Amino acid sequence: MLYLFLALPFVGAILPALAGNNRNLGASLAALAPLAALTGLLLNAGPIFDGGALVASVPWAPTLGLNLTVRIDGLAFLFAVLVLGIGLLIILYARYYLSARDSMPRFYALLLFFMGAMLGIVVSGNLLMMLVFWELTSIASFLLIGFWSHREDARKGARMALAITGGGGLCLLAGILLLGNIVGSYELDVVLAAGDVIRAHPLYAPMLILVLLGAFTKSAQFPFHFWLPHAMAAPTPVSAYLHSATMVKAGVFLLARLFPALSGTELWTLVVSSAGMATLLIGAYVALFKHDLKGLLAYSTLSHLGLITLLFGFNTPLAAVAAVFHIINHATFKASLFMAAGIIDHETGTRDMRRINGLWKYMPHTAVLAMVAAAAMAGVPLMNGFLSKEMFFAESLHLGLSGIAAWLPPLVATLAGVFSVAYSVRFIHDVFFNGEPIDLPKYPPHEPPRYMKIPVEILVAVCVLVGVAPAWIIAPLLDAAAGATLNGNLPDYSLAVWHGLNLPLMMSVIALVGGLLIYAFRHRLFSLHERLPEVDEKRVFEGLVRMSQGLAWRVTRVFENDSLQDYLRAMLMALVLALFAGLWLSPVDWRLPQMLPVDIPTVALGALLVVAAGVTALWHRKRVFALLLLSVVGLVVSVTFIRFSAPDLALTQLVVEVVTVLLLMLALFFLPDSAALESTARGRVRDAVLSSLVGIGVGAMAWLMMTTDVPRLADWFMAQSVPGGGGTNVVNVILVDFRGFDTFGEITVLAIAALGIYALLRELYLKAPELNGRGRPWAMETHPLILEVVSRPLLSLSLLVSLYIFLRGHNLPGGGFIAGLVTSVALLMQYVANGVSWVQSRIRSHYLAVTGIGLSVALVTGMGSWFFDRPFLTSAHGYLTLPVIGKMHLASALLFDIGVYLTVVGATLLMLSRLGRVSTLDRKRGGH
Amino acid sequence: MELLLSLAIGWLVACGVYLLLRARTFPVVMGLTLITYAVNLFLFASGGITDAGAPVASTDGPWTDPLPQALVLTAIVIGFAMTAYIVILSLRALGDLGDDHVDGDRLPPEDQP
Amino acid sequence: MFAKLFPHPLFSALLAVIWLLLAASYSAGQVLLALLVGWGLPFFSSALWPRRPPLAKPLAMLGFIATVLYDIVIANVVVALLILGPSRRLKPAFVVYPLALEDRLAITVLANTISLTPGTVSADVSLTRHALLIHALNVEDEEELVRSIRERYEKPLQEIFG
Amino acid sequence: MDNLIEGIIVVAVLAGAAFTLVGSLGLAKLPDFYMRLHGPTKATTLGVGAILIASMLFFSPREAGLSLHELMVALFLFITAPVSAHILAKAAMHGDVKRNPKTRGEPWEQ
Amino acid sequence: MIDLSLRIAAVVVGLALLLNLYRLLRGPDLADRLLALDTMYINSIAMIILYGMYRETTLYFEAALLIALIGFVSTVAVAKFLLRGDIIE
Amino acid sequence: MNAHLPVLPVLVPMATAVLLIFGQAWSRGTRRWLSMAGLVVQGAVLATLGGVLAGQGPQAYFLGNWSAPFGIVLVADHLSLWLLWTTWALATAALVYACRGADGVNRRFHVLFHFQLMGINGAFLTGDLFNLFVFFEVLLIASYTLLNHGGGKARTRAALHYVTLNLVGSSVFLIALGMLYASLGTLNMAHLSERMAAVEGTAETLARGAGYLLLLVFGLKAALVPMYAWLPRTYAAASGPVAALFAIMTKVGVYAVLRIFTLLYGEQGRLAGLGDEVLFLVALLTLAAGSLGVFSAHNLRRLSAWMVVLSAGILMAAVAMGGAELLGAMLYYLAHTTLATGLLFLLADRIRERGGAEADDWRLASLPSPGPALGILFLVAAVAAVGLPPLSGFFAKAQLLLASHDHDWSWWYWLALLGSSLILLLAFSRAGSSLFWRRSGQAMAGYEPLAVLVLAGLAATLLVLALAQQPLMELAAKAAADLLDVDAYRQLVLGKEAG
Ligand code: NA
Ligand code: NA
Repeated sequence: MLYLFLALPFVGAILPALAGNNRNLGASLAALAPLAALTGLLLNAGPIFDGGALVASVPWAPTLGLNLTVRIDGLAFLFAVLVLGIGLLIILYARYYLSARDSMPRFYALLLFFMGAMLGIVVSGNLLMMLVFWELTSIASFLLIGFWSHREDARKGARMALAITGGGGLCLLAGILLLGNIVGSYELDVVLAAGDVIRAHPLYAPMLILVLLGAFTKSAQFPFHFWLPHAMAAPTPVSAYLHSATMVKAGVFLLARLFPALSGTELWTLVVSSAGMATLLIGAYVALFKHDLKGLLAYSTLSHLGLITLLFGFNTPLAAVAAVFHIINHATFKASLFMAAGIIDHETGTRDMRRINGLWKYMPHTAVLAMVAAAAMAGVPLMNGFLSKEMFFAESLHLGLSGIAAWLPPLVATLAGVFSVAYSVRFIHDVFFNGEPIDLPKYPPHEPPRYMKIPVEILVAVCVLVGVAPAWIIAPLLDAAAGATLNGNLPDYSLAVWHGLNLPLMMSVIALVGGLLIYAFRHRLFSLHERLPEVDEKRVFEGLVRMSQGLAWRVTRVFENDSLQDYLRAMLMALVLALFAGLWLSPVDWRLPQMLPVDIPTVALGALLVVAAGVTALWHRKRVFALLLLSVVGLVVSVTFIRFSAPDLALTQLVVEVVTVLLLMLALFFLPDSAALESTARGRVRDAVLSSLVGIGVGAMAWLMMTTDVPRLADWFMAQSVPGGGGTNVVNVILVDFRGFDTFGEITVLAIAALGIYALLRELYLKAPELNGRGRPWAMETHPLILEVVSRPLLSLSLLVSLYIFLRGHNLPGGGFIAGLVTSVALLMQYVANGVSWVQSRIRSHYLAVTGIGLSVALVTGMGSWFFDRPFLTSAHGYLTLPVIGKMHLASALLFDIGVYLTVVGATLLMLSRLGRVSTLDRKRGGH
Repeated sequence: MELLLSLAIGWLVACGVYLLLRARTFPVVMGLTLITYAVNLFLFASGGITDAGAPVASTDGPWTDPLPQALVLTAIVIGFAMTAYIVILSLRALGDLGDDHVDGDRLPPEDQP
Repeated sequence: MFAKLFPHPLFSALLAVIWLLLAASYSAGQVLLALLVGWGLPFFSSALWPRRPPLAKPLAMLGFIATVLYDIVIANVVVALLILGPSRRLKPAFVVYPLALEDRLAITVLANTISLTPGTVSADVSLTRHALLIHALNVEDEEELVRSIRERYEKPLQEIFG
Repeated sequence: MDNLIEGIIVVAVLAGAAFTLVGSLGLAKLPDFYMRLHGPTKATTLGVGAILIASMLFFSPREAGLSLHELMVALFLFITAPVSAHILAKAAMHGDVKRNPKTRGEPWEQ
Repeated sequence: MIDLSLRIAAVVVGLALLLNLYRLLRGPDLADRLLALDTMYINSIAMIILYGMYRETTLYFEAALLIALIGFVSTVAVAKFLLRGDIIE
Repeated sequence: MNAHLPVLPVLVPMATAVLLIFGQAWSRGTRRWLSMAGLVVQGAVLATLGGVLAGQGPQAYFLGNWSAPFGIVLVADHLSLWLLWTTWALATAALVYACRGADGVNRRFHVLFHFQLMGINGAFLTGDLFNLFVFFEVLLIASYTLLNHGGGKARTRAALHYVTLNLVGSSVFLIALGMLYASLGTLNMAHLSERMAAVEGTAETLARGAGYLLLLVFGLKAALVPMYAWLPRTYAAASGPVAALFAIMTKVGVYAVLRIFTLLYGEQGRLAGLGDEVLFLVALLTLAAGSLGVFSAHNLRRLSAWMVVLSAGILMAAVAMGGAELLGAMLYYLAHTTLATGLLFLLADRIRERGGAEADDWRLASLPSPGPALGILFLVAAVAAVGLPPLSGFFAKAQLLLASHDHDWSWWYWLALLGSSLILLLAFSRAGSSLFWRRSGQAMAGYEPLAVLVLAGLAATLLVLALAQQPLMELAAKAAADLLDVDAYRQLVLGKEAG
């Protein structure tokens, strides 16, 4: 039931969309949900007025401590009534306020969404849940403030409001998590009962500050107040709703809600009351000087929020009661004032009080309403504002402070009262009297539609009724709310209109008289005020944001500069650090251990390698030459593998190297075959140093690797190769059996690379150079005779070698991969000797399909073992006796190796033949 | 011999890295190739080097650790696929971008937000 | 039919022998495999070797090979001496050799033979295939060089390739 | 018998190595490309051939049966070396490499 | 005896390889360098055969075989590049 | 088939890809259905695997029937499952989105897409370090190719950078592997873990160095400082569905650090806790860099790409701090941020599809507005990304804050998390108000319900993440527990005789 209550506004948000263009229907549909919710709430209010609460709870994320707890006590009830009640009035008001161009369904949907979120805050019985709704109000208010999104001030105002309240929300999140952690629960009941534990906790101070930051930003307390005036870019119903009864009240609601848990320390008093005091004064002062109607109201809102905050800061039960009371009163008179301002704006087309004068003549009804509400705001007796303000004055006197500190609160309170009276008077006098209107966009103004005034009338009636007969009208509600705020420790207080001639009354009188005087001398004050340097917080804020954006952009550009060389350098520097940190931080035994003896031929090989690699690096700009040197390095590496008993590696390295060189040659046809010197000498030295460091690091690690000896898996592989894998070439058995899954991935890589290259070369049109690097034309003969002729028998010979290497692979160096590459090289030779078109026209095989078949063979072979209930890639091998041939050894790994073979052939040829065609196409076109 | 091989590996890496830091695609590819060679040797050396025979179970006597060899084989193949890819990619870059410079800085800088 | 199944019968035989050499085993299984290889490779790659070379006297090939091997060994010593001696005394020359052979394979064999035998490298075949360009390391008399090649190599090749 | 074969092996190995060196020496010292071309294509090929013969003799008694697979390498070399030389010469002529001034005759335009 | 001759031969072939390197670096033309590389391939075949005999194993033989094959292929490819720029056309 | 469940997440995409290779000639529709079917089967596999894991605990799968540490073993535990599901959800959205037409640019899109999944899934499952390298390569080469999907200058340039850096990264990976093998003599992760506990002497030096190098390699994948700068342009250049799928790629790096550093450099031995401080510092710097990037972005692609960097920082810092609770929270965040950034990339792509190549640049106020449907979707994505309720981002952030609060470094982490959230808030509110409000003219042409549906589906997933956070958090907690129970892992992989 309680969840339905909470869900109603959200569900109701969809309803207005059903109304289409029918505005009355739309508004009625919008009103349905809040009306139902309000009715339901009032019907079930009994226990609440008895000091109890309506509670329901289901777990949502217990791990997080997040339960969906709805808990409606007096305070929640009070706010819920405000939210729903004023919300209903706003819906009615907005029906007439919005013009035909504004999307009504969108407006009502957002408004109801906001209403639901606000309702969620006040009825949450779990702090995390409350936080959820808290942030939802930020989002909703962003969307509402930016409702007139075509207006720049609306967009910027919305963003600023979101930035401040969102930022505050983050602090609140942190604060509440800390709070929950201190208490061990986020359930409100538990938290409220744990005040002593909380205040004694070492994390109390940071937690409190974080929570207060959340509350202050939301309630626009100094120094986070500046977003509120700019939020006035919203349509007036939004301002009337958000900035009287709801959004900004969320902050003070939080102060009230957590009052029993958090208050009662000097830190609380200091922070809360100074923020409140500052806001109270600044708001009241600035409000007087605003020429914009809504601006005046916005700053007065600030001031009243400051007042409420200050009251909570007084840290006494009575002050808290006063605060709750003022929350109610402010909601009523401020909502009505905003609506009145909206009516005036609506009817005159402007909100500038320098142009709006003497409206009394044109719209007396509205004027009366506004006057009553303004009187309430000014704290005139018999109005509700008077009562709470009197309580405020009284409390400011009874703080038990001494010395100057004792004087400060009453002084500030009175001063603020003075200004409050002054701007209230200005709101009335400047608008409804003060001569004739000047140059109004809409002239003559007249009374708004009847129904547009009804919400104002209701609210004004409340102001007066409360002001005249507080004990009857408001006492039960206030009792319930204040009682809940104080967690049941409600002090005695009296809600009388007349308390006798006492100091607070004196202060009220001073405020009234002082306010009138100030207003009387307003012109002198205005000119004085205009001479003060004006601080435009909005501009400061936006400038700050823009500046930090520019800074962020510049910093980002420094590192993310699209320079591969810089990216590489950064990475290599990290590499150097990693290598040397490894050497530095652990013990290193640099003693020369027993090593293999060195022989002259190996040294010669080493010399070859060193010189070839070094010269490659030095003369890389002569590219063909560098490529030849690279071949030398490859050759030496292969021979090195042989030198250290790794024939399979040598074979693989050799074939891979030649295919790589072919590839690079193909590429060099298009790439410039020499390049200009680009780097500076300093750059080259820097790179050389970096390279050397990397080289030293890696070399040192290599040295350590070769001089350390740990037990390795080698013995097992050697022992298992024949019995387990059915082959004597252990390397190959590892590849196709023990670690066949690696090979499986490896051929996949090859296949993908081929596919990728195939894709890269599609629609790649490169201009074939017509002259060689030295500016000479190319040779005329495309396919020299002798090469062509020799290539024919060579093909079969090479294929024979390939087959031979394939078949022996399981027992002796070789295997599918090398065989596949040899086959590819043999076929490539045909391309080189005879040309692409000649070969392509004779070989029908589709390399992509060959690749696919290869992968499939490997895959299917691997899955074959499933039929024997063995894991993927389990091999089987055995002996088959055939007539004539005799005993034959068969291993399923051979089948897998065939898959490898086919993949390699398909992939390699796919890459190279495709590339070969790129140039040939261009030459054909160019008619070489 | 271990020292010799370490020096060779370190030198290959150094040369490769130097090439890697050049501004054009071709030396970068060559640098990567040199690094790949060095890494293959490095990985191979992780099993220690011996004068012992090849890891073939039919022959008697000592043998070298076969596992690093199998790993290097896989690494060589993968390295080959990657090298092939980047070679073609540099061609594609040449075709698309009009030159073989590796940096993008010379494109008009994006203006500030 | 036969020609289709065995596009290059002699070559097939050669392949079979090579297979056996490589396998270094002469068991029944290997022989069968060798025959299979000898037949299969030329058969399956026949698309890439479409024309069967016109071999008139295949057996004469053996004699030719013997000659060439002998020349290689003997004359290599000569080249070795030339290399070791002072380079100043060498008299290099480009010599044009007018071809009598017409078959592509025959020309290729001749050119390769010339390259293998000492002192000469066949540097080019004219586009019309009427002449070979030969570079000689040390030649006194070009006519004599042409004549000796004609006698020693081209004539036997003409016989072999009909 | 064994001694004889051993002797032949030793001679073949040394001679092969010597020819190899001579070929490379020719490559290093001869004055122009075309002349250098002669060294490797012949001397070196023969040198490797001799070493292969040594290998055949060496392994035949050690392995089961004749070790003749070295012939395969030789065959490859003898087929390919002249082709390499030929196409290298063509490349050189195309590149207009410097010739020894004493050279008679002209290379062909490529 | 054989052992000694093999060691000597290996040193000699090593020297030959260094001579090849000299020519490779010296040039002056790309054709010279390519020729040097080609010779290097052949010399390394010799080296591998010698090493196999020294170790008394035929396991390295296929490497020699492959060098013969690919040495040729890469020499031809580079030469073709010098001639035509495009090795597969 | 249940016995082979752990290998199926690798084989199913691979089989799909191979089938699609042969299907080059089939109609586009057929290929799409096949591709989708592959994902559906994969989903079924994951569901079954989840059931098995819930019932029987983590599963080891010994490929080739070779016992660890000799053969390769796959280990499917809740951590793997968590990441597999995240990948699957993201991939499904990306694929369905791509099937609206982007897949037509290149016939091999679906092939590569499934190969990409194969690589990612393999990386999440393998229990062998070298095999991890292999799967890294599979996923990398597939990503290189997918990155180029569609072609164009920006993609080519980005690919060149991305590929080069990753090739260097792969080399470093291999070096690290060599050092580990040399120092510990094995490659099986469980076995490595066991031996690492007793490492000393020179082997310790090598193992330490290897640890740092692995950190570097995985840091590159995860785009950590100083190797993050490649990411924004790369991701921004990729086509929409590809960029969306790439949102999981950095998480592979995160996963790798998580798994390897827990197993190898976790609790025991002289190298316990290796790199934690460095990782934390680097993660915070990454977070800062990501925040700056997000703040300075001027189009949705770059904003989303920087989001990826930022979230990598958040994740890695959590990894560095460790602890079961925090890791559980971090996994929840991982799933959330992956899907949220995926949604953002798709949104950016959708806007560009409709409004042209620069349509997501909010400086261009004169362009038409992307319209209300995309506006609402953007709002949802932004709310999730910034970490506002009621979507998953808020709860993820709350979880992270809560779970990290009693760590020594928690103040830094809180500051970083909250600070970055504020920056995200500023950035996203500006982005949204400029893209959807400032451009108030007519809406872009080409409204397409299907696209909205796909995006809405992904957005709904974010809501589901939030609503079902309790069961999800429990699963994430199980994942973290499986990860941290190193003894159980060893026991599972190495069997009883291990010790
Ligand atoms: Na006025
Ligand atoms: Na071509």
